[in-house]
Amino acid sequence: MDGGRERYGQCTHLRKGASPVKKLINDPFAFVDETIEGILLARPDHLKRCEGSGRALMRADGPVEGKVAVVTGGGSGHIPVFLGYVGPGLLDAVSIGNVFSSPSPDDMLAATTAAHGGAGVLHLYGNYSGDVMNFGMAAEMAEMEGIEVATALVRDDVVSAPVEEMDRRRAVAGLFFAYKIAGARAEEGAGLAEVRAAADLAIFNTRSMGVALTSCTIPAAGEPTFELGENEMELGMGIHGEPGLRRGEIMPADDVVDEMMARVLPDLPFEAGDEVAVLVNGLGATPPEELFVMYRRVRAVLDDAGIGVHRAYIGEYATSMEMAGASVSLLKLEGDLKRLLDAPAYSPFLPQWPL
Amino acid sequence: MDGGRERYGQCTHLRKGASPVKKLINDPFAFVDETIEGILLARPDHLKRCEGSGRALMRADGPVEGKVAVVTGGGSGHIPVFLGYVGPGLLDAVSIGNVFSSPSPDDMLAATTAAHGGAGVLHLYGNYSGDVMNFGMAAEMAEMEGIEVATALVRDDVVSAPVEEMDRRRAVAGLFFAYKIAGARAEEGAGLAEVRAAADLAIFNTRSMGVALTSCTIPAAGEPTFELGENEMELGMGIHGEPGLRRGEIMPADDVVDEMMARVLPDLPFEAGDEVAVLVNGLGATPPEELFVMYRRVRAVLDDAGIGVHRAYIGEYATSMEMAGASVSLLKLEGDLKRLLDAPAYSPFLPQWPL
Amino acid sequence: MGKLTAADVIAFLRLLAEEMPGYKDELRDLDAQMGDGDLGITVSIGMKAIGDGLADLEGEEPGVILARSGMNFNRAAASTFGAIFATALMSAGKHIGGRDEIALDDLPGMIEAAAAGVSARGGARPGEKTILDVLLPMAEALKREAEGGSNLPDAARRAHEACVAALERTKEMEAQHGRGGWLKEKSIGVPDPGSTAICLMVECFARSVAGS
Amino acid sequence: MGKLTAADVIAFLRLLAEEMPGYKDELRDLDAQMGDGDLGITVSIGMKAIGDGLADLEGEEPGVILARSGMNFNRAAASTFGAIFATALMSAGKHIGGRDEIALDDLPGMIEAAAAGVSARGGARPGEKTILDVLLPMAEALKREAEGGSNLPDAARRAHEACVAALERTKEMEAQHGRGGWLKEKSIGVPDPGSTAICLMVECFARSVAGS
Ligand SMILES: Nc1ncnc2c1ncn2[C@@H]1O[C@H](COP(=O)(O)OP(=O)(O)O)[C@@H](O)[C@H]1O
Ligand SMILES: Nc1ncnc2c1ncn2[C@@H]1O[C@H](COP(=O)(O)OP(=O)(O)O)[C@@H](O)[C@H]1O
Ligand SMILES: [Mg+2]
Ligand SMILES: [Mg+2]
Ligand SMILES: [Mg+2]
Ligand SMILES: [Mg+2]
Repeated sequence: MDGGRERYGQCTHLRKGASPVKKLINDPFAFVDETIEGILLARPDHLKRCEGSGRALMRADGPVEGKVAVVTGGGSGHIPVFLGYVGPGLLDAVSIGNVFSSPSPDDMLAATTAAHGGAGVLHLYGNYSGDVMNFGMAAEMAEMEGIEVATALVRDDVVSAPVEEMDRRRAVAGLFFAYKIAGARAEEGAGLAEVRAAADLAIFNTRSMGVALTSCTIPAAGEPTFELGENEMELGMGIHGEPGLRRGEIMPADDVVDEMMARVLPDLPFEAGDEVAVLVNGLGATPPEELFVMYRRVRAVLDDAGIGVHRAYIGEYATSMEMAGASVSLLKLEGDLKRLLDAPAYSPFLPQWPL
Repeated sequence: MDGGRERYGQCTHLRKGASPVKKLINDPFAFVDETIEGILLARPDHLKRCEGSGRALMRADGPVEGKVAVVTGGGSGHIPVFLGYVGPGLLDAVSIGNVFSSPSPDDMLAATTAAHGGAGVLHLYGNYSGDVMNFGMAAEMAEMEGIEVATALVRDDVVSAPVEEMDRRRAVAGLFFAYKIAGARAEEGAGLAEVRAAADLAIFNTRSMGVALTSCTIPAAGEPTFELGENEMELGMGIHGEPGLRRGEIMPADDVVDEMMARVLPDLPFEAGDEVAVLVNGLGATPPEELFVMYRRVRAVLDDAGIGVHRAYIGEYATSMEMAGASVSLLKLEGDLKRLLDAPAYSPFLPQWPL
Repeated sequence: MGKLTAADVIAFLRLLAEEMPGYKDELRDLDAQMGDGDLGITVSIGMKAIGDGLADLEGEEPGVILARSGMNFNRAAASTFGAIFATALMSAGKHIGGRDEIALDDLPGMIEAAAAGVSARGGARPGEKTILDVLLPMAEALKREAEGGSNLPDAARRAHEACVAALERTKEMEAQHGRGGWLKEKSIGVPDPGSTAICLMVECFARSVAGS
Repeated sequence: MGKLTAADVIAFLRLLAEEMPGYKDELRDLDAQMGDGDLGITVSIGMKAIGDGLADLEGEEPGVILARSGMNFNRAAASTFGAIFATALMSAGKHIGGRDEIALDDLPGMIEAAAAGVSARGGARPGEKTILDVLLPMAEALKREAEGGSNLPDAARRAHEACVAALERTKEMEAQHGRGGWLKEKSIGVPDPGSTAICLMVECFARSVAGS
């Protein structure tokens, strides 16, 4: 319980010019491990460490014999992405990188082998090259150990590449829909190929777009990743501060939603008669009230387009540290997707309602 | 779908000197009503309007015949406080004021009469004089209409007055514990006096303290309520920006928690052998990761003190718009409190885990 | 104007609805020093609501106009001040009952009734930095004027002067109620925001009856 | 120093561990212009991990030292660059197999093997603003030196010069991979951050063999 003052030397650097970033942390380099420690203390009935890694967590009741395991991973700083989606009806294990950085192949391998219940493992994660390459190494190693691995990459951010180049798109909050669907299909007892197919169907039917009002700061970097002017916002920004569509003066919420919907709807396209699930996601510093103000407008646009809403998820589902802003994701409920979305799922981070 | 630009004229004032406040809103004076509209669109199976008021909501399946109704109310800007706690096993109805302002007695009366299931109504809310006076008027009117009303005031913030003057203390995130306990007792079929007694027992056994790193801004006021220096924090600040214990340079998370616990523990006092529920609450802009870092330290302090933890709630349970900061609340699980805390409760805002 | 008719009361309330929103920023800044800064919005929204409600009150007696206006204020801008101010207007209205006109002789009793109502609602006593600390000195001043045989315009001016002097004295007081109550000794030096609002209203009252 | 022994390889890696963290801010700022700004931390943490891992590698062959150091880097600082850099070191190490010494003649083949491994791992081709765009020109330069009968210190200096020139040319390229890939034409004008890191390492290499 000592050493606080000394460690704190490092926090005072968390500023750049007139943009101080104040954080309730200790040593920025211990940030991820202290977060994991806190989570394991808070949720011992729900999560446990994977053998052989300090940076991999799994369902406390896992591995589940005979079930396909769904395993994810990625950088820290996005809670509830990723570890908040580990649980019954959701993911089996997760590997955890530094803030906004890929986990190591060792940690991915630890998550994969620990969660493996004998029926194969789906690696389901966002399309970021660091994750792709490191999961690629982990999959090779797992296969050498005799574990069958399939992969599905979430690519929901419509502004990150044109639809013809969907392979280059990155993942944002749409990760949640892919997790929910793949987790439900695995829980039903489907085989690896079927679980992958369900994940791919969810991925193909999910489209998202975000808006950022302020930057976020990686604790160990000590400075905001980018700067937005006093009165600026950036439409289409990614969840690590990746460049978006355009910067401009901040607009009323309704206009922001209109511009997002004008990009998201034609991209799939979502059409009259479709039924969708909606996710209005807060990036971290945006009050819940504002997300409901936005949802109001999303509904008005969908009503106008003749598109029905089966479920609405509104809250923080994929954050970017203390970034202010929000994203809107739509999932078109094709085929089995409605049944799988409605299936029970349990995590202390996920209020699935009605249950 | 027009008028955005025009309404927006009012958002551009949301700044003060070098502290711009960027919000995803439309007309700041329509903010509360648009939030309610969004919530009703998102949760039609869960919430509905109370007859005769645009600012009162209730359980969609209410009034529940023969059950004591638990009714709350208060200013907007704190979601999930207050309307996020309406639901089975929780509250029956809520009246909604402007941001950080009391609802009107008319709205409180509408919530009271609509939720009344014939077994009386408990008015359960935070000890703020505006709410107290207006609920007082509403209770007088309800009693004139033949509804039996009892009142319990949440007063958990230890720095707002010395323990000898507990009647002067204000409410912060400890509201959640009072709602959970009173809601569970009412759901069990207890009478009005018993429900009030359960609420009072929860209130008496709850102690909280907060820390703010940045201000919040009331949309209609257009400027931050207070200013904190670049490197400052305020220990003990209330959830509307009420003055706290002291301002000082920002400290490492562990030191902040230590100072909070040093004030909270002796206040009841919480002692070796006690069992508690812990709530680490984010005020709005603080990333979930930081709350877990804090919880880690809370547990270390409680372990040292020989105090056991029955449940931990970690997340945003009572926000202050986009304020950065957090609070820690402890509930000592005396008497029936453990059973009542563990009872099922359902709201899209409350992941009660395990269910 | 020897006595105030319903039309005079409406004219006074209309003047409040027009003038008081202009003090929004001043009252916000004052209240922000004492807690949460909502008083500017409260007074501005509440007074507009009083103005909007006046059309429905044509033909009513002065007491009803005052009481209903208090309720209109608090419905639109519920808050500590809203409840207190509504209680004050309702108590004053109740004091004169169904009478058609208000005489200077009625005013001290009305203000005393308002103060008693406020005290019953919020539990405050004199010296605790609330609107009681301007209401009571104002009632005193009006009583002296009425007993001395003054006229309404002069009495209103004196009432305002008493109010301003009393407001100055609230600076030295330590707040005990509302959000200011958590500040305790730190509240010393700042005039009570609610009393400031009352003072500004009394100034409007003096202007409103000055022409008579 | 006609050939590099295991001790020379360790000395070179130790120099990287000491020097490269000093470029943390420079690499961060460069990478922030191209996406997320993590490269400074990645290189700094990864290089420290290489340094910490060297003690365990005493007695191993040069190829094993390189491969294991790549894995140590990426274990501590996994990322796009971590995976790419680990792949490069593993491929280069595999190329020389269990041999005890590395001759100048081996170097072009090792760098080509590294480039081939990187290309297989990440799917990049020359001209797409990745480390391939410095690795391949560097392999060319080393080949020329080896064929021309140069010595190690001179060859290393030439390799570094080729690297710097190639880095300059990455400015004109449009990024296709990693986070920079989302910037497309906006990435033009900035030198590739990963290639900048490689250049700095090659400078260390040149310094490390200069004394010989
Ligand atoms: N108990 C009370 N009795 C009389 N007046 C009060 C009382 N509490 C507060 N006031 C008045 O209300 C003013 C503050 O009103 P307001 O800003 O609405 O309340 P809050 O302090 O709850 O934010 C104070 O300046 C004071 O004049
Ligand atoms: N597919 C690839 N092949 C080779 N090098 C790559 C590739 N993708 C990225 N790089 C290199 O990695 C650098 C960026 O590394 P890093 O910051 O870790 O990745 P990210 O762009 O994911 O944040 C780039 O500057 C580039 O030199
Ligand atoms: Mg948040
Ligand atoms: Mg938030
Ligand atoms: Mg106030
Ligand atoms: Mg990068």
